[in-house]
Amino acid sequence: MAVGKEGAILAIVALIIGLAIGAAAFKGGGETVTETVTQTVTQEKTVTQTVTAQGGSGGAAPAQTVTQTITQTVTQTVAGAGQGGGLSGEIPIGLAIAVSGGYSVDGPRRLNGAMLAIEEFNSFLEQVGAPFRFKPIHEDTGSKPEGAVNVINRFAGLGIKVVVGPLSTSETKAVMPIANEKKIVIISPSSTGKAAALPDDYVFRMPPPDTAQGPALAKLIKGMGYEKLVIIARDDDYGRGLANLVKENFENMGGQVSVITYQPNQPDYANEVNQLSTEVSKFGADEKTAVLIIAFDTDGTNILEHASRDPVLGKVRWFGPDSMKRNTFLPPDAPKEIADFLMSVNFLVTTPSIARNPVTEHFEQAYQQKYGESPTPYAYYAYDAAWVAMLSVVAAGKYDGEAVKQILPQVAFHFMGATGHKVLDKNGDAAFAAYDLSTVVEENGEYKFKVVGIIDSATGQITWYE
Amino acid sequence: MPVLEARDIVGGYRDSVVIHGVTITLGDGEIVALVGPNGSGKSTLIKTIYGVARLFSGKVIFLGRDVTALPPEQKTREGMSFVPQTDNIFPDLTVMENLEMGAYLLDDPGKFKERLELVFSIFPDLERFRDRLAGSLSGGQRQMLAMARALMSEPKLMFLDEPTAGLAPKIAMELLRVLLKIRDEAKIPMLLVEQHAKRALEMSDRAYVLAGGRVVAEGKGRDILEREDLQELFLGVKHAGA
Amino acid sequence: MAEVAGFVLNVLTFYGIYLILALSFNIEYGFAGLPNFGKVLFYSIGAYLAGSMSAWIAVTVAGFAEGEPGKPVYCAGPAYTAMTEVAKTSVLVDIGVFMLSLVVALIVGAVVGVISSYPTLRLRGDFLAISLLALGEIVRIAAYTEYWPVCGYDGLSGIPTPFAWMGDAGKYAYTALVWVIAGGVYFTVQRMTNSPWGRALKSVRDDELAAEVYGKNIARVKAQAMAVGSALAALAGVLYAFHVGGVFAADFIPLPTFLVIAMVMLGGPANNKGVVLGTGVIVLIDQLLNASVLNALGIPLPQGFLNAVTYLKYVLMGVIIILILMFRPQGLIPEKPLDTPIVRRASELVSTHMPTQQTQAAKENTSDRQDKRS
Amino acid sequence: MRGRISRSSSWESSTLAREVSTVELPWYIAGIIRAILDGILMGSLFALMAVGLTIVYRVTQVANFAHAEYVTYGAYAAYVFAVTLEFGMIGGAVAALVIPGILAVVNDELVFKPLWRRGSTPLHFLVASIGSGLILRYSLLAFAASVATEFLKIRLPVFPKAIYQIGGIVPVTYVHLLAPAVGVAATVLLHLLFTRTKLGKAMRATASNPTLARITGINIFLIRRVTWFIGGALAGIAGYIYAYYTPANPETGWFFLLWIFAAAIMGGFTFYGTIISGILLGIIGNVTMFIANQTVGLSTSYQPAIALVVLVAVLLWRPEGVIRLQSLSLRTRA
Repeated sequence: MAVGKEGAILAIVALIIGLAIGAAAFKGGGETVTETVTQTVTQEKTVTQTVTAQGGSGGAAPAQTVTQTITQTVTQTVAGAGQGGGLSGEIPIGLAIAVSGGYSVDGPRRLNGAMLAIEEFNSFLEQVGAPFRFKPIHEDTGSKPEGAVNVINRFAGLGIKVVVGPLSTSETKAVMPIANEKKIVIISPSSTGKAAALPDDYVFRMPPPDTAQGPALAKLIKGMGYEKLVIIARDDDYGRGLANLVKENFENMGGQVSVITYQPNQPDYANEVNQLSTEVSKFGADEKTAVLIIAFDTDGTNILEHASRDPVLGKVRWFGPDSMKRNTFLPPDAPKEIADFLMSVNFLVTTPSIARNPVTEHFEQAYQQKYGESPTPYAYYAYDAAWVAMLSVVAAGKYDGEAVKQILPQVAFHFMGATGHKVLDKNGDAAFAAYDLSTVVEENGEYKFKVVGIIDSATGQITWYE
Repeated sequence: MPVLEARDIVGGYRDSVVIHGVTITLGDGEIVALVGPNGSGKSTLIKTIYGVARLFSGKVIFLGRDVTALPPEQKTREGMSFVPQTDNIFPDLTVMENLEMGAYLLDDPGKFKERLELVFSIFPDLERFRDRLAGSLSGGQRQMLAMARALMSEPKLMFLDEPTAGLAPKIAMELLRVLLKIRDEAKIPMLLVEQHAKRALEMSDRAYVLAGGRVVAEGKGRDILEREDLQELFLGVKHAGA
Repeated sequence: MAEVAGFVLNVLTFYGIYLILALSFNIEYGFAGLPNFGKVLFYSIGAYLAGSMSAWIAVTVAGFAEGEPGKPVYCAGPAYTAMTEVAKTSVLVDIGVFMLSLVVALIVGAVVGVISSYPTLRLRGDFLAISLLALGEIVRIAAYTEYWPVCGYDGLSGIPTPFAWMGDAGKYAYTALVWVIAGGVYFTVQRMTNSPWGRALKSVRDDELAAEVYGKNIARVKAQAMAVGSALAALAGVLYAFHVGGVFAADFIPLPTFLVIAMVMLGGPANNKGVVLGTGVIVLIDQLLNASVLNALGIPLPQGFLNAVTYLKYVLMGVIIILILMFRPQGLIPEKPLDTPIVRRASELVSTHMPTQQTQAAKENTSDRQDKRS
Repeated sequence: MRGRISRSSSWESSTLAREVSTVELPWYIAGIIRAILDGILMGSLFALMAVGLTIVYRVTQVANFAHAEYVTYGAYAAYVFAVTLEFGMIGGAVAALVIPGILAVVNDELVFKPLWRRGSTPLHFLVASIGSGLILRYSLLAFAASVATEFLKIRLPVFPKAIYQIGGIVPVTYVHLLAPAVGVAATVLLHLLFTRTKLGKAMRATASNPTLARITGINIFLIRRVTWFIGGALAGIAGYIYAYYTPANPETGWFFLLWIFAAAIMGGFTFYGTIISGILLGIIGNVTMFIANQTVGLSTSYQPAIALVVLVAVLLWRPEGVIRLQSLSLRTRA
């Protein structure tokens, strides 16, 4: 309710002005400017509608900041590029994004998001006749920390200074020292874990950290009347970190928690599900017990699959964090039975709430047009991460890790992306506090996640949309 | 026409030559013995002829056909049969199955029955043990089974590599008597490598004496037995220089 | 803007590390005929030791104490900041930790090598290879599951190089150091294998029975070979940990062992020069065939190929292994036959005295079924 | 649009649309039953996979590290035929038998037979099989990564729902029945082959004494081909069943490799020994894991280590195997 219709329109206007100035400053000539402006204006209607429909679901920063910021960003950007900086030729942007392993389904979609951003930026650069282009250099990390470290080491050897990725917290934490040591700016589009939250380093993260999500989940589950909670989580920095946060908060509120951690990258989780079922039985499979699953693609599908045929696990309600809102658990990627199971246990996931804005609309359209499907939640963040990366390089005026690191928080502060406004906290993480609550619904035989509510992580206040 | 003619055989293993140009022949219905001290190359010679060991040069003619280049399984197809010194049965198969494998190349079931009857008549013990695992047989029984197996394929020539090695003298003698029986009843000529020279020479029609991979003497078994210059060899007191 | 220099530096460092590893495998497999397919176990021991020790010492010196409950304190994210601080400010601690890791890894590697030589007495050939490979996997699974020593799945990251205090020049210094050590190892191994001890290894490999007859204590020779090989592998593991800046249990799946096998097979078992060549080829393939490297070096390749290139790399390794076995099992640079008076005499003795019934039979079996060396 | 949501419209409510019935079995009994059931399933698959390894090893002396890849290729062959080409699940089963079978034969013809001809040692076979395994596994991964990304993870269509619930708690799916059924069928068929047919006896003869088999005139090249085909086909059908149970990926087989070896080694590379060892390993692995987890809190990720410990222990203390059933051929090597 914070941002009304007025605010939204204001934001759009600000964006248009910003883009226009930016385009002009890139010496693109009159044609380009007109084109950009027209495009954005067309989007205006749609956007306004959406925002209204959602009733301004909250979480967005005050509109006024937005107005200022975008203008500023572009001005800065322009200043950097205008000086000519040291930028010319091909500027590599490393993409340490996993497309196999735990992210084998969602990873490629996030990669697409980042690629789309680079493509857009390059066509923009071309229009304005800039003497440089960004060159995406991708390598698969295999969703594993050791893979990410190898990739970053190779990137370092190749002189890459700005990297979008890696995705998971384990990977991000693992590359953090190397990034600091070798002065490589890391912008993770999806790491949220507590373990990678450190002040004054080269690692930036687009989504809000789990230090907000953990309490939010605990408050959500407790607030809905559950007394006992069984958590099954990946035994990595993300899963265990979030599980511990939830456990701590849930127990502080007087609840009872049992945590099962499992090694990621196992072929089968029959044993773990057996353990889960056992823990639930011990608590009593009733309306006072809930399950929280913290998993990725491959492991998550496998666990849900085993769980879907387990009568005990079907008797309790299931919750999940941001990592569980993935199309990979829904048809056609997964069997219908898994989606049915998720529906039958009223599966509820939290995802950082996105303040919808014109960029969101633009991204969704462009993504749909290019890849023939709608983007998954973290593809938005990948898109934003790539934009912030490139804007920062341009703003710094030189391809230098230290300079980019210095200016990045500024650029981010003045940036409005597909996921909304990026204000980074002292750890270089997006500061944010509201989480959308989504559940699985079936519409005309098509399964999808639908946002049904929102929770404020600070107050624990839940708002249902229906 | 001799049944087997092996000319100027040079053979051995991998890169080492053990047999340095040996010629032997074998006539119809003959038992020919190869004798000589340890390491003289007796076993290697028949293995080379059969194609189990490496043939460097020479020629093998069997019933008028040049079979030099044929691999062992082809030689078996041609009508030769080989009883190795060790590992000469299929220990994990029953006695009956061993015999079936011996007759692997016989397609006619009638013929199989015929051979089986012949074999059981020569080795009556085997019929009693037909369902036992070959691996559980005693040493002598194993040798009998090995010979029986070789007989099953209707061979026109049999190679026997030290069939009596490691057997008690009594059993060894009995086995050798069976050989004579095979020759007489089944009319199969045999090339026999025998450690115990005296026994071999006594029972064979002809013999070759090998030392250091060469033939040092040949002739009728009894004649050789009486040659004094060869006594030393058979007693194994001293190795012939090689 | 791609820097070829950085890439070359990376290749050189890995070359040095893998060379030590390959030489150690050569001692065991090439010279002593012990197929230590658990190579990665000893390699990982070095890495675990170096990682956990240096992290623990640095964290202790820095006075950092706020870890995650149930995990070693150095596993916590902020720990590495403390470590880096110490490394950058205290030269003594930085280099001291590295030296200490080297020494401890050598000792522990040798001890574990001796213990692991037990299977070599009971088994040979393919079964020995499988059992050692399985041992390596057991240790890997344990290290992967437990937080000690290297923080489980997440791994231990942020080990400062011994030249962290030198700033940017540190990476050059480290590569140089790796090569000084690799060079030292090469010459030592060369001398050892050309000594009577080397001949003892070969005699055990070629004919255990004969070696025993001639007074060699088979168990001891094997244990020595495993001890030297394992100590060197642990040394390589230490260098690896400091180069990568982290230790991850998941890195020690059997794949690195397979690479080492390919290196030795390709170069020539029991020939150290061959191993140098083989290692170079395999490391170059391994480092060059990566999507990012090919892309950054500006080699025009279709996106599909770039996506698949990491995997095609291993396909290529497989092809190399098979082709070399088929067409040149002695390797690119074959083993040189020993030709010293002692050896000649020994082989004469063996050939004149040994052709008894037994060896003859053994020899025939050899040619029929399997080589003694297996 | 609203219809579906209204069914469970109250997101804030803590009760589920599902009926809540009382739990009838104590948790530990349920846990053990579940562990045994899954153990039988996986054990049957291990047995199917390991039997192929055993007979190939017995006949050709190849300790085949590429054997696990036939499992993967079985799953993928079935997927291509049953799902992509729409030949149905029977078509998929046939493909899962034939394609890995042919693959194994080709593998032998191209790699192991030439090596055998030039007198390579079993260790060289092993190294070559590692090479073959790398080629098979990573070419599939390369294909999946570049050409057909849907190949990164595949599953066969009929989802294994619970068809029966033991005590209302422990789910039994059709795969839990299918796997042992196929295992038993394969065992019976192989038993008949080995004891009733000349070909099967010749295979046993070759396994028992290859040199003599050759001298006897057995066509060992035919025997080799048949052996490899059977080995590949059995692994393939195991992969096929596995892909019903849970999604397969290009590395599925590799995960099972050491389990397969453990089963074969525990069975002393004997036919029945391997089958029984495979099933036992599956059950023991799961049950031990459950008990150790519940009593001393041992992490479930140690499960693969159970197989490895068994493998190493058997090799060191009883290299000839623990469960050896000598009466039916395929005895351990001398």
